[in-house]
Amino acid sequence: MSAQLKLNNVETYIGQFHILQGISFEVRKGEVTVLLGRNGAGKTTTLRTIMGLNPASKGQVQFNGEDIHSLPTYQIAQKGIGYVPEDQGIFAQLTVEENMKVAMKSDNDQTQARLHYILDLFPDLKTFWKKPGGLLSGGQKQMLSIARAYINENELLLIDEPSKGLAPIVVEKVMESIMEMKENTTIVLVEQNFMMASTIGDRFYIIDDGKTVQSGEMQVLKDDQDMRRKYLGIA
Amino acid sequence: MGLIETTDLTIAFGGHTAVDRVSFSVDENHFKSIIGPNGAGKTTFFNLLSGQLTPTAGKILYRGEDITKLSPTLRTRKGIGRSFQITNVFPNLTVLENVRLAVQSQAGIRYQMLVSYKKYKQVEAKAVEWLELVLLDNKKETLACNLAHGEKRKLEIAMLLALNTDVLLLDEPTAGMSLEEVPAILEVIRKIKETGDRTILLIEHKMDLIMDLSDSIMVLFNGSLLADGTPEEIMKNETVQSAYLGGVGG
Amino acid sequence: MEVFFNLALNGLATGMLIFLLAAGLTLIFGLMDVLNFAHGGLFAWGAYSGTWIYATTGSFFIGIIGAIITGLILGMITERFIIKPVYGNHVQQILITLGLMLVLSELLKVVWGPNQLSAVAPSFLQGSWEVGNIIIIKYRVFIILVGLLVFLAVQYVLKNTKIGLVVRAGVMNKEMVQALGINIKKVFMLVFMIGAAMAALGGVLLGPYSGVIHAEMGMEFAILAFIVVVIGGMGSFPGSILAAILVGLSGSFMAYYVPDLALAANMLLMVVVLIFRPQGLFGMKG
Amino acid sequence: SNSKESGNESSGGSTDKQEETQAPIKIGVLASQTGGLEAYGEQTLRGFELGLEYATDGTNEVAGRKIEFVVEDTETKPEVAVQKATKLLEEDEVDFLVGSSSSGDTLAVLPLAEEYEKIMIVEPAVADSITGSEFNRYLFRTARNSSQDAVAGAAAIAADGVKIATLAPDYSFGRDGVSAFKEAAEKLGAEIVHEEYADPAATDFTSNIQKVIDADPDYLFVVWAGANSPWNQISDMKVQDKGIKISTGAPDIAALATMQPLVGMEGFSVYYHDLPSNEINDWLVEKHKEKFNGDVPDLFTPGGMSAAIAIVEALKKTEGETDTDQLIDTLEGMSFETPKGTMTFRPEDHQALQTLYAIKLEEKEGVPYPVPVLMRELSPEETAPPVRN
Amino acid sequence: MIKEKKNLFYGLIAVMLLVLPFVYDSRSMIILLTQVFIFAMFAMSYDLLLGYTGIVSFGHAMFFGIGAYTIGIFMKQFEPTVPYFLLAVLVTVVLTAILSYIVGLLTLRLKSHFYAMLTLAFAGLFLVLAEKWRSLTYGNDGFTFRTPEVFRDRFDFYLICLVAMILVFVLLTRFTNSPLGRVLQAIRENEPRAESLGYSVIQYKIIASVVSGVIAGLAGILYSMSLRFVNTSVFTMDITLDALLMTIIGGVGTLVGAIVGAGIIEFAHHWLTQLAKVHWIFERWIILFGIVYILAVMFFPKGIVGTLQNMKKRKKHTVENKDDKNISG
Ligand SMILES: Nc1ncnc2c1ncn2[C@@H]1O[C@H](COP(=O)(O)OP(=O)(O)OP(=O)(O)O)[C@@H](O)[C@H]1O
Ligand SMILES: Nc1ncnc2c1ncn2[C@@H]1O[C@H](COP(=O)(O)OP(=O)(O)OP(=O)(O)O)[C@@H](O)[C@H]1O
Ligand SMILES: [Mg+2]
Ligand SMILES: [Mg+2]
Repeated sequence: MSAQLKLNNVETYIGQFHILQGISFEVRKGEVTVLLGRNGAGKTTTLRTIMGLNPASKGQVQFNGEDIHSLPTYQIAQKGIGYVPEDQGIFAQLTVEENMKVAMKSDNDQTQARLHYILDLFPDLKTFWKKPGGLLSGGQKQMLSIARAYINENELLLIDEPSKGLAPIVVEKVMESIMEMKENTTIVLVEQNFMMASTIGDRFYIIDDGKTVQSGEMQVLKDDQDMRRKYLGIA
Repeated sequence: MGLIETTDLTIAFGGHTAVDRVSFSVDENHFKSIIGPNGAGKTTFFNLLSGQLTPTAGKILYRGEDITKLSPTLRTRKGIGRSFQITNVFPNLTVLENVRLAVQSQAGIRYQMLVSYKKYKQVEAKAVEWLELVLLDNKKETLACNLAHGEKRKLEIAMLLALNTDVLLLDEPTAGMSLEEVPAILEVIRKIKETGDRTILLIEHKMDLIMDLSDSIMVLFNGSLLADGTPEEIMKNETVQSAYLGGVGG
Repeated sequence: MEVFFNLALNGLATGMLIFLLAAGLTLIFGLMDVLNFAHGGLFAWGAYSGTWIYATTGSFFIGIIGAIITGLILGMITERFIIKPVYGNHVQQILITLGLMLVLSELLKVVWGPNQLSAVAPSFLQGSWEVGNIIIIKYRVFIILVGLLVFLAVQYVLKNTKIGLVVRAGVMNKEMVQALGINIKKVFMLVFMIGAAMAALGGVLLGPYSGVIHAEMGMEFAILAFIVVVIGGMGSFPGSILAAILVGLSGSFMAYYVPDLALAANMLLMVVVLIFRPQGLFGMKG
Repeated sequence: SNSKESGNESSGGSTDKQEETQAPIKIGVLASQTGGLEAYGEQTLRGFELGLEYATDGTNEVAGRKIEFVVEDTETKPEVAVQKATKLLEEDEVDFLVGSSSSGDTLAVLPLAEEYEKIMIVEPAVADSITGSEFNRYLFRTARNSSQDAVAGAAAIAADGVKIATLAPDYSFGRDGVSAFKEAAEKLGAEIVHEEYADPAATDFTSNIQKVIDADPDYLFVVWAGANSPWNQISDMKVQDKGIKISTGAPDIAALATMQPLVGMEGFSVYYHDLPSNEINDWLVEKHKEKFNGDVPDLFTPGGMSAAIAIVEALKKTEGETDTDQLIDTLEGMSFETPKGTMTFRPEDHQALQTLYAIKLEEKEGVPYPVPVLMRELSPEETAPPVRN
Repeated sequence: MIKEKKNLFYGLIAVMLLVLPFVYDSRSMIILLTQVFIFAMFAMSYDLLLGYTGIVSFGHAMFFGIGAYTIGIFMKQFEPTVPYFLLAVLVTVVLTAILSYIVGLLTLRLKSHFYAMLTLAFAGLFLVLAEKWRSLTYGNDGFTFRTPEVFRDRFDFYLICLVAMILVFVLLTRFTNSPLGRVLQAIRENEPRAESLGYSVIQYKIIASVVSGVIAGLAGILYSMSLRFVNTSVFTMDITLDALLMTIIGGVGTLVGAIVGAGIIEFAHHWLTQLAKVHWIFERWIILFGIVYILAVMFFPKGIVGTLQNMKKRKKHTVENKDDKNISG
């Protein structure tokens, strides 16, 4: 399988701060790749760099073999990349419905089918369909954010800590949905919930101090207690 | 009599009753966790306790006194402090300044207007101490808005701890915090409780973490109180198992 | 009774005129959250260019089109060079758009001289009908119709397209909208251009209403437009048309029944509305 | 170094006559060169320059002394006016001040004239209070004041038994104008049946006009200034069709263009280049056209010219002496010829009594605006306002 | 150490300004500087609201105007003597304090834009009042008045204004750096959070509002005393906008910025009008003035002082970062 997304020695500055100092990884089509690392390691910044929100100043970001690191964000998104940001990015004054509408690229049967699927996955969204997004509970916002990324047919999804604030049973549902989607959609996942990460992840990369320091099949990490302790602080 | 008691506490937004006739009581120096599905009304319940919202019906007693109508400000001063689920800091102030403001309030320095704030050395020292405790002292001079998500969560906790209130309401303090730091932070919270006669209410979705921390767990469901008991009792509850934990939590 | 009708009709017309001025601002301030103090400048440019084109071509219609095109062009330039760097920062918006306002109204004098210019309605809109003692001024009926037309058109576009949503979403979280594959910069520019064109349309229509246009007209009316947008509940078109009509009617009736307070009519109206409905007439709470 | 010293002494105002007569006389002119009153400022300045040329026969000299003038822009802001006036008095050390376009600016500058004991020729500010409650002995006004306008307005229409309603903007200018008009009109036997004041910033004057119609007067006398004019609406409301005749002061040419609906109206004028017939005016019109590519002088051009003439005439009388007290003595009661005929500074309040014109607005071939046509001249005596200082 | 350097610098400038009239005898410069000082005070009072508390007001002119009219009316209707002057100051303080208290209370109810527009309305009502209460105010033409002997000399008045400005600056610097001042900044950043830290936000806003209103009133007094004239223009939007622009150009939330801004606007204005006489091209100098605003935002997005401070911080930061690296590496 070829690499669908490839980061090659990416460096990113935010203002004068040198945040990413050499990130390299490959994401294979149809796999779930998990980015791990401590708080402040640069995981979120990596996703934002891919999306062009914090453009890379050095290195390459390639999507389907094409350089995308100098494109504006909306063009990157149009290439079929969906994004669930860490802070959910809900449009607070828009209703749940309007939040979804802004995201929808088309309104055909396929989209409607996806919408059905999503509303079955997160019934809460249906209940509060006409409610301003800002008034949702923390977990409901997280659901809405995921839903917005699911509504379009994307080749690649970047998901930043989806399990954050979700009840265990919902986490389970999200995991299931990701597994279901894997066939058509490649996924890059940032996750602190190791249970979740290790269950659905195919490979992992560990980021530390703005650099990718370890990588491999998920099974490797599951087996290697030392590595877990060293980079993730867990046994 | 409990330290905080509510009777039939209710709040409705339009047609939606987010907290529905909840009566509960928590004793001094008790550690109670609150769980429940998303949208069950946990955060709203905290908002009622801390005064961000006023209930449509019901009463809140704190140390026997009716505080239902008090402002958040006064409740904090009386000793009910809280942290927020959605990080809620002063974005363009430094991390240190964020915590310093909390210490300053705790020290009762409110209306001094002609002395430099730097004269209050002990306030700043105390703030640094708190930052060290939550492992954030290396980011003292960073503006709060430039923190990574997990770091903001720590700042949020530091600000609450710095208030040094008798009651701590913690709303998912560890959401998004890195694996290695969650236990450390919870340990800090536990220590605080033990050394300082604190009463703690904690909202969490990470069952494994709260099982051994909590003296009791209460479950909210669709706004109402479903169960309240020891961790073991709660784990045995069927509804909790099927509607909240699913297959994972156990 | 006739007096009542006369006052009501003219108040309504004035209200519609004010709505035309405020419509562009509702779009720019209400949806895009840009405090555009140069709105009055765009408005004055519409008035001058439209009146001038009308005078040279002899066609009122071409004059109006000309004003709209002027508005679109100025809107594009303004958005591109002045507004774009300051999205999301009110304080900077105030400073930079006030600078632009000075430039725009002073440039008017360079092009058309410092004197006021007279502006007349085309002959088919001049004069008035008299029904009993009720006087119906043709041009005002025209204004009411145009006002309604603009209102309906904007409502239709906002209701039936995503553009309103996208703009509002873009203001709340620009990054996220882009991450959803929308070129928000283009959308903002488009909306700003339309807002500017609406200002220009208001300007060119104001001319024959009062008979005169002058370089200082911008600031005077911009404040009125701000009042309307705010008491309407920011960003709400039904709100601003209602607020505009209220301003028109209250001005008209107060000048007749309580002339001593006429000077304060707008301010009093604003105070009353904001005290009883702090979020504006159609504003959402919180 | 010797000569330099003596130069210094002479400017201190002492002995060396030879030196002193050669030092130029300086005049500071304050006018609005930017902002809303820019057009008025321009008129004054053109008039002033031509006035100097005329009065000195093109030599720009009087009694052997050169005349220099410095123009400053008040921007129609009192604080700027004060700054600029101080600069003129302090740095340019002017002997006279002239100005300014707005009454507010002028009022703000008056105390400086007193403080520095310099003559100020007020032109074209119109507020009564300048020569009334705020009067000081250093100011002389070549401009007409509100009361003169009012008296002229009254003279044009008021008579025994005539019922008049007034419409004016609701601020000092309008209020002053109407109260002066009322006094004058009632003296002539007319009755003021209604006073209407409108928000000057309003777009809609329907209510005000409606009230005037309700009062059913013979005449509607309008005191107006500023761009937001009510003429269109007066005509749309068919006021004239209801048998109410309109009267007002004819404004400058730009504003006349907006008065198309009022053709046929009888009122008064301060100046229109056709109205006076005298040599100075002929000279002014001709020179003005020559100098400003065909433009004719406008409302306040002769005022600017008169101010210059007044100064030069006074200096001729003092033989170039700029001693303030001597100048005051000279100016008080002085009569001088202007484009508007003979003006006289009344000794009591230093207001120049002057000719105004009863006119009728008529269409004229080849002129794109209604033209004020002379009905009769209102003599300086006839339009003399009450003394109020 | 850095702070000492800064204080030394400010002190030096203050001394220079104090001796200036004794060495450089140009009255129009003195008058210009007097204006700068007065507007600097006014702008600083505005900065306290905008920069430190995060309140946008479009009606700050009303406090300025109250001061300006109070002194005018006292000097005109009574006697231009020092006791009456003091009485006028007292009345101004009381009036502006009461009014700003009420306005401060309203911030409780109204959110940003709505609050700004309401203050605009209030100022507008005062403008109408000044227009209509003609027996006292003489309508929009305004009136001249005399001031007590001690204020008549322009050099003395210059010094009085300078000292007043320095006092206000020192006072407000203290004020904003006090624990209370820090809370104001917290309120600017996140009002509900400040509340839940145990600060009663509304009281702080009222305090800021009152301090700011009173200072604006005092600036108004000096303003109309410098002109010995007052008219309705003191209540207009233009006055508020002046304060706003000065604050923004100098740098919001810095206090010195307000002074720098006042200086820049007044001097730019002065020079540009002078320029108008040099060549007819510059007759439309207002265009240049407008361009100054635009360029200010482009090149000094945080205001002049703000941007300079940022640059300094950045330097410091990069140095620190390097140190960091060295230690870890
Ligand atoms: N706007 C910014 N300005 C300056 N520094 C920033 C900014 N945003 C992030 N940083 C810094 O960049 C580093 C990486 O941040 P990032 O958000 O990518 O971390 P993360 O790995 O996602 O952490 P977390 O697990 O807490 O979400 C952090 O040290 C953070 O302080
Ligand atoms: N201000 C409000 N207006 C309307 N509805 C609200 C408001 N605040 C909360 N709600 C609704 O009340 C319900 C309870 O919300 P709450 O935030 O208390 O949930 P929660 O238990 O904290 O959930 P989570 O675990 O997802 O954080 C939700 O459905 C939410 O949409
Ligand atoms: Mg992150
Ligand atoms: Mg919650």
